[in-house]
Amino acid sequence: MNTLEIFELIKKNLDAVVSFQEEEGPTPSIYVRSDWVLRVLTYLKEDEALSFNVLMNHTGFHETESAKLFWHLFFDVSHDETEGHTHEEIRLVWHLYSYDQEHRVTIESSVPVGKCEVDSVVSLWKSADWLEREAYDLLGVTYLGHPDLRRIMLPPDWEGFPLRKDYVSPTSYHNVDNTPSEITKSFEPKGKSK
Amino acid sequence: MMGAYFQNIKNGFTTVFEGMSITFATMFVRKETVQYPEVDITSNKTIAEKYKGSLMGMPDNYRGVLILENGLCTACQICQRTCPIDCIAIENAKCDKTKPTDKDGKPVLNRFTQKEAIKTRALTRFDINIAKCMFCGLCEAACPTGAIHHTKQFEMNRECQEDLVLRFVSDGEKEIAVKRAEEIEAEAEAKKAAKAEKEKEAKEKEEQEKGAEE
Amino acid sequence: MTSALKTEYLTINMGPQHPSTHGVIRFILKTDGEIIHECDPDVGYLHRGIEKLAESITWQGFVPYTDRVDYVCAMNSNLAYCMAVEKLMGMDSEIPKRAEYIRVIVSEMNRISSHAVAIGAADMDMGAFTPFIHFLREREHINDLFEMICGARLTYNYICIGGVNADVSPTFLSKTAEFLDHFEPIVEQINRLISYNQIFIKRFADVAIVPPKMAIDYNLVGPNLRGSGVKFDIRKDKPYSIYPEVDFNVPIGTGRAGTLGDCYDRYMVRVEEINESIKIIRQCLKQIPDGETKAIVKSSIKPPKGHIYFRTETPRGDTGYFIVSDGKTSPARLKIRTGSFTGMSIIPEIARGVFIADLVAIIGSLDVVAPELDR
Amino acid sequence: MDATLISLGLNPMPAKIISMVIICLIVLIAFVTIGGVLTVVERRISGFMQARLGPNRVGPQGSLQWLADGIKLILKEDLIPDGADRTLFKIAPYFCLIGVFGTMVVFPWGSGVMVADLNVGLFYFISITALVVFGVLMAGWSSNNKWSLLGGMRAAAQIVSYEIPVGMGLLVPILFSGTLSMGGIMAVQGWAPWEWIVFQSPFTVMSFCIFFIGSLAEANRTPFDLPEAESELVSGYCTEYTGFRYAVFFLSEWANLFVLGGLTTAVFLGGGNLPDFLADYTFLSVLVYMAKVSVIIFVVIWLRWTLPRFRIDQLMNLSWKYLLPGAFVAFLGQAIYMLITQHIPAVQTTVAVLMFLVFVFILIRFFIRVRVNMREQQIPVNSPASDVPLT
Repeated sequence: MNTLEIFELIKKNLDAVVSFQEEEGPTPSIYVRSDWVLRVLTYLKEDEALSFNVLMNHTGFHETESAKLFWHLFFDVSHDETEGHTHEEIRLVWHLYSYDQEHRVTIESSVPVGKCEVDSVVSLWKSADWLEREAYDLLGVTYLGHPDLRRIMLPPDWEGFPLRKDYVSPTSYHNVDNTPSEITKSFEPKGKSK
Repeated sequence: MMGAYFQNIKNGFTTVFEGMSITFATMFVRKETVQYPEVDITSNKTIAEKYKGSLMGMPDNYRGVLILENGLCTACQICQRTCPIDCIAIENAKCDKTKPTDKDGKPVLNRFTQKEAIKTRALTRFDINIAKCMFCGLCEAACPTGAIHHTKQFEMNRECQEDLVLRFVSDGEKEIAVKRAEEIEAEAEAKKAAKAEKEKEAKEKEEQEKGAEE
Repeated sequence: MTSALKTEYLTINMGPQHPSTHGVIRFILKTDGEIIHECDPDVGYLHRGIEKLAESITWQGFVPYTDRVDYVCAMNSNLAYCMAVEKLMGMDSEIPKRAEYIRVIVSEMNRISSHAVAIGAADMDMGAFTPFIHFLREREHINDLFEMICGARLTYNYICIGGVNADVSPTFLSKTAEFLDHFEPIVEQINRLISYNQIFIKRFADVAIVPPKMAIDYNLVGPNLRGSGVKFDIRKDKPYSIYPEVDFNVPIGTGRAGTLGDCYDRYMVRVEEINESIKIIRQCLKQIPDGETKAIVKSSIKPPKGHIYFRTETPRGDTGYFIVSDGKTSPARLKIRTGSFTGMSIIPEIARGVFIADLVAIIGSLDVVAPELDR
Repeated sequence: MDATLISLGLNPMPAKIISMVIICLIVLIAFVTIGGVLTVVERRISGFMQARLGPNRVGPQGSLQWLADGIKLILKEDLIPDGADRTLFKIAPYFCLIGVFGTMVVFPWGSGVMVADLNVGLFYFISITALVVFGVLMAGWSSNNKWSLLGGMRAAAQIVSYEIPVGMGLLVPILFSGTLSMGGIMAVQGWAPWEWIVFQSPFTVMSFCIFFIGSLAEANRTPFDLPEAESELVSGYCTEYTGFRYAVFFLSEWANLFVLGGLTTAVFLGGGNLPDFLADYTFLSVLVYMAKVSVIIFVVIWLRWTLPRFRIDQLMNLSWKYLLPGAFVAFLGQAIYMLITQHIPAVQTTVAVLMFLVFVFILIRFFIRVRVNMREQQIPVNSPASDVPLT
């Protein structure tokens, strides 16, 4: 089953706020409003014809200038009004696969930077546990209903979320100096900022 | 139940027997250890003949310490931009337009365009920080004239980090290059001034002519 | 009677500097004597922020970093990233045929050396040191061959976007063929030395059983998944590169010495995969065509906007590269979902009620590699 | 020796004491040297079995490596962890040392070459080696380290369990010889292999196997090295030890290996017995004895570098479900066998020769396998021949 058929199924059976996105990149994806994520994913897992029994990957990325065409899902605006506007958000991606039906689908959603909250899907797939912990650790997304939401890669007292675009790496951590040496500084290319 | 009990004992003895025969056999086959600093691994003939064949020593494309052949470099800075970890630093200044030549005096071709390479800028600084280099070979692949390339040298421990910065342009060369650049600048300046003078003169002449006409 | 006695669990810290945690992984164990009651893996000691680094490096400049993601099988990491980028750019059909064959040969060779290390390390955790050294001896020959084609022994940077960095010589091919003839009996010999050993079988059989359903739920991948009896191999089921053109089997766990999905099954799947890889390489050596080894790629590529999740079969299971491009010279986001990561996440579940010595066996049989886990 | 001293003009009592001290010193130094040399031997053999060289720098072929190691260990800082039980921590290594070195009282160095041939020699041997377990347990407990504690507990459980099969295994030679004295047991055996106790009947072979496996476990050798299991418990009971104390543990471990070999040789393999016409040459007897001990030590080291390790419950299974019933069967079987054949020496000799022939047959089988495995490893790889391209 390809993504479009799955999209039609969701739309027919669930009446969810979803949108289909095909324009960008080689893999089409289904766009779901963040408060519908758990319901849509539950449907995808439990429907017999779909039976997505694996969560291959889940992650997110920080979009500083997202000119999304789906604003009408969030706000009560028409499609044309959003043109030209940009929006800062954390985009979340779920990659699902089914060993029984041998098909895959990409589910996308996004949350605003100020209020990064989405439902946890640990109850559906155990593999979501660590993947969500990693997204929480590096991107600062809070998963509601996650049993054990702690930092996984970084130490518990780390400040900030490194994979956000506005993250500035600290100059010291527990009195360990992190400033580059004179030699390193002299090698930094001019006019190239990191 | 009882069968499994005796099967376990039997399997235990037979598999240990087989395993012991293998370890015992290994005692009498060739030892793989090469006692490195004493055995010259790059040229030892006995190793080659015994078991390495053409794999003996360093292969031709071995990625050791980087080296720059100043004569070939056109100061194009492609290697600096390619390097993922910024371990190459290049500064340059204007120079006379020349064509770099290799050892035999033949002009060097640009590897990508197959045209003769042209040098318009001279190096005033070419440093490689070997302490940071990860020997990925991207700079070597990107260099159009083959000036920067890896050597087979791999022993590179030094006393301090400063010694690991390889400088390929000496202060003397830098001074000459800077001086020459200033000269060129001055010449260009002079040319420009002369040209301006000429134009001015021409203008004045014109005006004078104009005035005379009036 | 026993309920009246108040007992307290012993909290033990295993790692980060522990001989058998394969790098730096830490476990906080709550044990009842030697029996583990609760196990909490603490990872991240090797977190180098490679995903963050990718956001400031050019697309081609990131290839050497994939070597460092998993240095036990750097060729496979190279391949996974390069194929993902090629797919994103839509140039996956332009790769020359010879380059595809070389890619498969080197990545299967690397699979052999990676499995050799995995098996050897599992043996060493069980207290048998000799098989590990024997496998390392064989791995050196593979490293020699790789050094011959790309000039490096561990971090190859050989596969690049658009093909491979250098052509292979006919000598390399003949030497590879000779190596396979040498290696095939050695694998069987080391099996006789350790894998069929009664003590070893007793240590691995019936330990940490992962039923197929649980394996899928935790998204175990690669040999760990196949050890649980799920016949899924991306090379076979979602084939890429030239894998459809070669003939090989997918070994799965069958409960050889105990229950389906125990440590011994996972271990033996790896051993059998070595033999399958030998088979694949032999076919490739026969079929390899002449021709170009690299498609024409600009020196500074800018893939179109969009994102991709691309999976390849590496020795530690399917490695997925999730890449987001915003049309600039470096990726906007790059996430690597590795086999060790999911393998590690199942440990708290299966390490309940086993001995401390069994936890070592579990880590060995899941083939967890710390750099790949933490990235 | 005291006779020589008396002739030099000393009184009998001081002369006896002085000669005792001298003998003790000689044996002590011999033990320390043997323990040290065995560490090098083990490392060299393990190197060869893994197709590498092992230590070969200090002295000819690395033979003085143990001296270098010893000096290094003595020069190291002596650390006692915070919160450790200092007294127990300090004396623990010496319990191990005493347990092993105490055996030298009855240790036979050849036919009739012993410090003291006690009439309860074997009994003394078993009881004095039991002191080792106290040392290990103390070290594990006093280190204030959980890994050490686990190692100590494992060691205690293991050594206590394996005392029983070892003791039961030794009953068979005692039954055969009718004495507990080491000299006595050696004296009933002859020089030829079929006169050794091990080949007397199927039951003696069985008891030999049980005794050998059991004493491997008592000496904490792989596959029974659970107390220090370096891949599980880091280093077990000696995790926290450094410097000289660690050296003492090491020394007693390797000296224990020698003791194991010596006891096995004396009790089962005919000791240093020589044919009658050579019986006067004590030196030859010592040589023969040492050669046999070396073979046993080689086998123990060889096993260590071949086998993986047991798990604690499997270890207990092996002891209580396999070795102990086996030892009972061997003991009863040997008793019945001796009762039936006691008046027919011809049958006894035939059975003994038969057992020896079976052993020779197994050896031949073994060397055939060794040859096959050697051939497999010698298939060329990366050879100059393969520089020629494939056609």
